[in-house]
Amino acid sequence: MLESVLVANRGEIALRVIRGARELGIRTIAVFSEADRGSPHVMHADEAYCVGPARASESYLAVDRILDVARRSRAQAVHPGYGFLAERGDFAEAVVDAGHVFVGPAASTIRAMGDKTEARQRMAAAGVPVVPGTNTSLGSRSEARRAAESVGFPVVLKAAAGGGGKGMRVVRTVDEVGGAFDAAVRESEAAFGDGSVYVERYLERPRHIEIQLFGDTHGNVVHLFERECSIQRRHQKLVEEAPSPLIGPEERRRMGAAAARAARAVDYVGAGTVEFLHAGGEFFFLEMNTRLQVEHPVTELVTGVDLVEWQFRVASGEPLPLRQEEIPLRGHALECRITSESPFDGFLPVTGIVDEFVPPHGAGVRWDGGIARGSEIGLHYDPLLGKLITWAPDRRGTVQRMKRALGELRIGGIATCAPLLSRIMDEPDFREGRLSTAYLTEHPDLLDAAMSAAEREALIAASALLEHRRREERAAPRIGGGGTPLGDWQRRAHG
Amino acid sequence: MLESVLVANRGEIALRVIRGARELGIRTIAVFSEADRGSPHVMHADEAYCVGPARASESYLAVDRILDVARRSRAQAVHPGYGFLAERGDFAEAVVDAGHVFVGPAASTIRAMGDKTEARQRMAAAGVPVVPGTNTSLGSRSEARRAAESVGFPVVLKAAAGGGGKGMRVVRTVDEVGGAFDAAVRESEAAFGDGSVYVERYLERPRHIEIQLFGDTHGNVVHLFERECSIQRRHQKLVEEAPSPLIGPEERRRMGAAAARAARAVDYVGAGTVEFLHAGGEFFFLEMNTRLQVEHPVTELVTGVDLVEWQFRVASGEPLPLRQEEIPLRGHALECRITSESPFDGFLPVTGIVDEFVPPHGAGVRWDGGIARGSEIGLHYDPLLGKLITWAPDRRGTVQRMKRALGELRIGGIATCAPLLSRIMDEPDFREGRLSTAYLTEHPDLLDAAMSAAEREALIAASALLEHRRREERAAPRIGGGGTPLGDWQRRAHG
Amino acid sequence: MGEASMSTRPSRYVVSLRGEDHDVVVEADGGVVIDGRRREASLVVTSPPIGHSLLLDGASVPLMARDGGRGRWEIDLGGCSFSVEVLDERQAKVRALSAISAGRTAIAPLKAPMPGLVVRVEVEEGAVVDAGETVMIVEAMKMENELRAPAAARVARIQVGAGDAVAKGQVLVEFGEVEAE
Amino acid sequence: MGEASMSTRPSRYVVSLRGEDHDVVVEADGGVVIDGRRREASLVVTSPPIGHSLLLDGASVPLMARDGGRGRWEIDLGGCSFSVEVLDERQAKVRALSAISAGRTAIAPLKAPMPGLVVRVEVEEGAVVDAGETVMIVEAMKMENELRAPAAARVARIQVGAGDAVAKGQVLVEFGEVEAE
Repeated sequence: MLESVLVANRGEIALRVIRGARELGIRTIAVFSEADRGSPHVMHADEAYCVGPARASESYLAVDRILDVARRSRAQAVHPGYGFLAERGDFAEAVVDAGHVFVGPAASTIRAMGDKTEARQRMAAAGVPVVPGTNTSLGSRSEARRAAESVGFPVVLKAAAGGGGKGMRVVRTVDEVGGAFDAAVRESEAAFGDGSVYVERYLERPRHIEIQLFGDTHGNVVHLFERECSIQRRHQKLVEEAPSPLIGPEERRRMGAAAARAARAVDYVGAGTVEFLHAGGEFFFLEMNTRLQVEHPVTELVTGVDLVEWQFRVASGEPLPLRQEEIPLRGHALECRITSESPFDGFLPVTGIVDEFVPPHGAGVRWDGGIARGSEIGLHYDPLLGKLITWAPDRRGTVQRMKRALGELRIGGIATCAPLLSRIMDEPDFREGRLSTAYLTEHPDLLDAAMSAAEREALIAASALLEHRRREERAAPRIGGGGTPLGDWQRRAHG
Repeated sequence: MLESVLVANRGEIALRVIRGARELGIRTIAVFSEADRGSPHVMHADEAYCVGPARASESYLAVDRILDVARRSRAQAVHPGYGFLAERGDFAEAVVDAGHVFVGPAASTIRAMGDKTEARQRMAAAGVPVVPGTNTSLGSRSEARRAAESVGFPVVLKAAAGGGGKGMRVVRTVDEVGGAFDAAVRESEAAFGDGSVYVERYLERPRHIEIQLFGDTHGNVVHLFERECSIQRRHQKLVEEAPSPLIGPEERRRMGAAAARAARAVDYVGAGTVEFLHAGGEFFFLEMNTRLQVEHPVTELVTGVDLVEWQFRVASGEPLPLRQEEIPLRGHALECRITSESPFDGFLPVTGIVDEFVPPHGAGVRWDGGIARGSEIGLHYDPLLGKLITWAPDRRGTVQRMKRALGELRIGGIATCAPLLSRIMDEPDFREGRLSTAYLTEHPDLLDAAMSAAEREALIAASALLEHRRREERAAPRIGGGGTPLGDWQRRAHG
Repeated sequence: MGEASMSTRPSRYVVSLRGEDHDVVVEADGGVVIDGRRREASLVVTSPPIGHSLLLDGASVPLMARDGGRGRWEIDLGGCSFSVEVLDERQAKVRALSAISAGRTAIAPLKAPMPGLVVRVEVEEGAVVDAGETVMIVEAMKMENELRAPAAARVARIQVGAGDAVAKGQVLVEFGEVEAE
Repeated sequence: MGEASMSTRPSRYVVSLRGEDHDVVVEADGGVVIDGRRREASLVVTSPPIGHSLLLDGASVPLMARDGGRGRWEIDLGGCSFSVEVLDERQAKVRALSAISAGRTAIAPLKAPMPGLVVRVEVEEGAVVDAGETVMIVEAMKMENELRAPAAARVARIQVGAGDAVAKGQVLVEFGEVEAE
């Protein structure tokens, strides 16, 4: 087993990796930007070193600074998490060239899959069905128009270097292509430093289903079943689950086999995910992500496999702990992403200080988070505050449990998407598993800010009592033995 | 399914039951003493009503007041949790007489098993092996002396109404019997209002192994395998796990069958546990607990069964959801009890205000707690603050995970037994599964307060920096744009 | 965790929530009368400074409360944040009088909901926009966000241009009434 | 979450922990010199008011700190609570002088570690007890707790008897030196 690892990331995924490493007895080394000095991932690691200012390009994306910390801290391995440098072939190469183990696939694999157009070519060659579209990037508005017309509307423009919905635009008529092309190139350049864009047939109301894969250095490849990620906003996943509520054993087997074929075609080592779009009874290769996914916990809960542990085992040269037929699939798991976005205000990102934080607990509930009371949420990084994951023997129980857990979650000072998620858990289509990527568009009522009569009454009563108490205290400060509960508490705690 | 339930308890078990009920759509009604007005169980329930002052006899044990709330709030059912009224036959009877459903076995079953001497008689009659000893309670010092001599030293004196180590005394010579008898009677009277005491052969270094049982109103009885609870202090469980590291499939089957036989002998309905002492390859009936156990979560994690859900299903008249052969046993689970006791100071109970609370999270970690930041820990109730439970595919991984999780747990203002538990996770005998109820006595080094060189250095550096900062701030208050991080935060959060 | 200490005399307040006023009497014995309807109420601090527990006729409501000064309270309930204003009878009368003299209310200007970079302005000064029409694109967190008109309005003044960095709360566009035709 | 602001001049302190004194210099640039050994140090508040993060030559130490006044700090680390005293050079000299004049320290009296009920007193005034010998049984939380002698001592005065209710911190037994024989 590895002796030490530098985790080149922040937030919930840095914590996830640190926790996994610590359980294997691996010394953990965190890096942080100046904005993250007090962040939970710094506090959870054995060691932590600053790699630069808040701006990611000068810290979490600064390869030289990160490698310098790896050298000084004698880190045997480097784990990239997801995002930031996780899918940059050059980084993986530099890590290995500097004498460290890279916890992930070979640089060449990352490069091949990172270029979405090359990935489409390789998958088609391996016999995996791909969505109709261009397999090369587009040079101009007019080229984009021609390609879109030959694929047939509606189409979607996508960043070749992309992922996570950035640099993506759906286009329904030829007139919109030019503007959408410009926007996609601009967003793609800003997000990935690469403006290459390609076009694909846009599938109406598809389901987003992905297969978790694992390969080792001994030539073994297994899949760990599917995840259903159809509930999205702005092409970003919001709710994920395993297994998919609409896939039967036979289709599960076929998609798993296709994904494993894709992995073998690129000699895959480590954790990876093949994303499929599923529409009209067919599934099409969308992309392969050569790292851990945000939503990996739902797979962990239904299989009992710790994917981060497996990553470290494979990186240590061990064979995969289980064969395909030994991997169980038990019960149902659901994940909700808790982001600092205001769902009733067009998902506008929100900033501020977390002035209270009470995560949910209890049977079948897992919280993978990256915040604490006192955390400052800025605009430098992703809005993902944490992930709430539930498990139960069946989907109905899992949804009920998620609803209960969302009700317990308290994050003060920052608006989050949790109230929307809570409504989704009650919505009949979701409860029955009638999912598609168009779900939120088709349920606009979920996005209306509303207040129940009971909430209104509670707010009125609470504010009147608060103001009344404040005035009483101002009128007679610290008289008698009482004091306010607050004052009393502070005196006892700090006096 | 039931429509509503009053939870006649407090702390972590009230929360556990409320969470389970809520996931089934059952309206939850909490009761609280004046000392618990701000407690988490009050905040998690749909409704909450005060039942009296802090003293349990005037609130959580006040049957009339609790039944009055049940009537006023139109509670269909009453769940007793564990402790307090959970094993009082009179309470179960009063609940049913008042027209509510009692979530637990019949009053007659509770009474039969609550009298430990009667339980011994019934078990012996059902062919379940019992520890040699008296099957009736002792009337005097001299009777105790005679009984002890006939059983053979060492013996243990036990409260007939008892449980949880209260009113229990180990005696090794005839001279000690008198004093121990007086102490056991006194403690037993204080704890249970009943000074009946009996004597049993004291098994040296036994293991404490118990079987989880479930019965329904349709005559079905299943067992959900064993829990190993050998790590104890003062005869109170500290660490529990499932499965037992030293029981093989054959012995598991035999103990399960004996426990199920015991349950059928008393027409058992609901959740129950048969406790066995295991020594020298034999096992002996110790007692039957006619309610949910503190340590029920380890069983939930290895079987995937939600025991509170099953309690509500059985109370609603449904049959058990699974047959014996359908109940899986997967992986390994461990529970550590986090109590407000100072382990390096003879487990002295500690009081105060919880001024910081950060529970652990992540893969395979569950926290069942009853505290929040701001909670006041007094001496009126049990010192159990919460339970930390971990799961992994094997025991080694579960122990490593527990060690990691204990390291994350931060409870400020109250000394807890967590540092001792952390040491136990590292101790070779524990890691190898060499457990017995004498474990702590045999590892006195675990109870020595020690400080590592790194801790010493951190304390010195931190305190010097804190004092330095305090002096700097006093010298130049609020000058410049900076302010302390604390002051800055408070301004932003409240300004 | 003691009960908030209440005086022995009842007090009357006007509570404003989402544009509606409510008459509230806080009684000395733990009762709160809202628009004439009495409730048993108990409010305590649980996790200082902002964590509170409210019991209203037995119904348990966990909430977080921050004092915004001058009778304004910011309360988080069920994952959402609400602004509530509490005035006593005298203050409420003063406010009612000044509202009458001020006449009809103006349309609120468009402010930046977060720091970001103006990508594009979609309207020109003098244009008439519908409620919900996109006015400006602002990039933040590497995503483009569409900012929309709060109501049907005339674009009176545009204060920023493409490429400008904007601070949270900065006024971007001022609106005027749409004249009847 | 800014760094604790440090002045530009180094300061020297004497830090007492579990009866041992340490010489500490806090440097202006983030260094801390402990008994002559220099460490890079950074301490910030993470969760106000008591949650802190310390980095010491890169090693990450989460801790909770409470100001006990007059240079005393109560710090929770690794689940245990520690009392530390920080004096400047002048204060440390004054303390050293007064300690010499006071002569050898007395044996601390036995205090009630929690509120409870005295069940039984196991010793009599004038008796000599060994360190760790049971002196008294106090019931709390329905359990009997044995309170033990902090050191070998002579029982000078017993202040409570069986059946007495005692408050936390209340002195139960005072000790004197054991005379050499």
